[in-house]
Amino acid sequence: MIELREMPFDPWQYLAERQVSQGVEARSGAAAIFVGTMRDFNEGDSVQEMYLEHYPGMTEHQLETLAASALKEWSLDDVLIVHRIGRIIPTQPIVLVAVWSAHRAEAFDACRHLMESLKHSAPFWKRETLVDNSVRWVASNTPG
Amino acid sequence: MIELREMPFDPWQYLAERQVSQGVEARSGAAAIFVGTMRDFNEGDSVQEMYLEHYPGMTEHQLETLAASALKEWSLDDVLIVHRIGRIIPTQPIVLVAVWSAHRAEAFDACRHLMESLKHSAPFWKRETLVDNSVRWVASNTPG
Amino acid sequence: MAFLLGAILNGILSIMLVKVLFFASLRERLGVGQVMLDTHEAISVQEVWQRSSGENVLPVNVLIAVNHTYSDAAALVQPGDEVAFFPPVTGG
Amino acid sequence: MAFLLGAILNGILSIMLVKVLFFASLRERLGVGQVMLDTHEAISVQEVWQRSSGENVLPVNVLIAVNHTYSDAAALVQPGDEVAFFPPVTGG
Repeated sequence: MIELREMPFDPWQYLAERQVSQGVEARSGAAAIFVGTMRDFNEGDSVQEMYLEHYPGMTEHQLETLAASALKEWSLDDVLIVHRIGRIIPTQPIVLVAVWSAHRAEAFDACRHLMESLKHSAPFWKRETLVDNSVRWVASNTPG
Repeated sequence: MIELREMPFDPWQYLAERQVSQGVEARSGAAAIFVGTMRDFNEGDSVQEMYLEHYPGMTEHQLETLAASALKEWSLDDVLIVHRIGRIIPTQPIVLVAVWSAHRAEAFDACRHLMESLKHSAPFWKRETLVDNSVRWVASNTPG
Repeated sequence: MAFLLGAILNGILSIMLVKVLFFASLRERLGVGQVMLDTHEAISVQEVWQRSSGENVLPVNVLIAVNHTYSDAAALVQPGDEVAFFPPVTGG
Repeated sequence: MAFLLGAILNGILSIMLVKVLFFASLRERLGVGQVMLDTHEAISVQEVWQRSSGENVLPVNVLIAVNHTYSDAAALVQPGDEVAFFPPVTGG
């Protein structure tokens, strides 16, 4: 499942509620999760907020493509990708990638691969507002 | 932090509460999590419950050693290992390994390495009760 | 009736247009977010770039999507397609 | 006073004992979970195994811990140490 969210969310609360409704963790045996959170500094500067632009239509399509590709490559029970859009402030989660499988190696591999693919190919762009109110686009993601 | 638990727990609720109290996710930028859950089958047989034996004193010491070793090898902000002991029924989480870091590669590497090390070296032994009430010790863990 | 005719004409017209989108820092640099190109035949992405941005050279780090799928400068675009140009992505 | 003396004697005695523990399927096979070995000098883990299990050969897949740390059959054990023997671990 893919979700773009304009509002802040707690990934653990999100997973707890999802677990109650779907029970996929119970069936699967292994869950590998990644959560990326906004920090209050980047490239040596203090950042007070961030705006996350996306490409409506393509962003969803690309995330769906990544999830479908992971489901095809590994033996998975489910894939969940949640990504924030819009205005984000430090300490807020930006991305949640969760993968459920009967096998822990597949869960780890798929989760990591999904995060790397998302970073390289999902159409999101970060615009940072520094503490002096100046604005800049993040030029590229950090490797690995 | 290391915790052995006799009672069932919801890993996501656990992390949500921990986040409120510690806020380490907010500071770190990246969190990699693994959750292992008891399935209702193993080696082709239906399992109705499991008893998880441990070595009081050594099990805690071994988990502390693994956590300290991960904190030394990678640049991490925090490590959390929660492991069930005692009687476990299918769908209950057995193990939660969580790692927080400023770098996603380190979070992924450390989380996976911790899980593999735990599987290979933490003194726990699973005794399964099948649906016909027969009892057997799990001989060895599945690879990867 | 007039409304219906308008809707049909609109549909026919949009089929002969290529919708071009620019995102993020590229949109800010060009000062434009969307351009509708009028074309009755297939044209290359390279030509879409020239006609919509007013620049001859497509910068090497600009990414291209045709109908929400990654593509390249040599790809052919049909009337009715959507083409997007954007800088390296920085999500996650 | 008698209580105090007893406590001191107990302390001295335990110093001359090696506590041996067996876990899981190994405990069930041997039919014993704990043995206190009396020794006044250092002995090898191999000897601890022989004296506590009653078996000569330490199975190759049995794991050994001395004072909560993984060790091997050649290691020397002091009076007061705790030695554990157990099958391959299956946690996680």
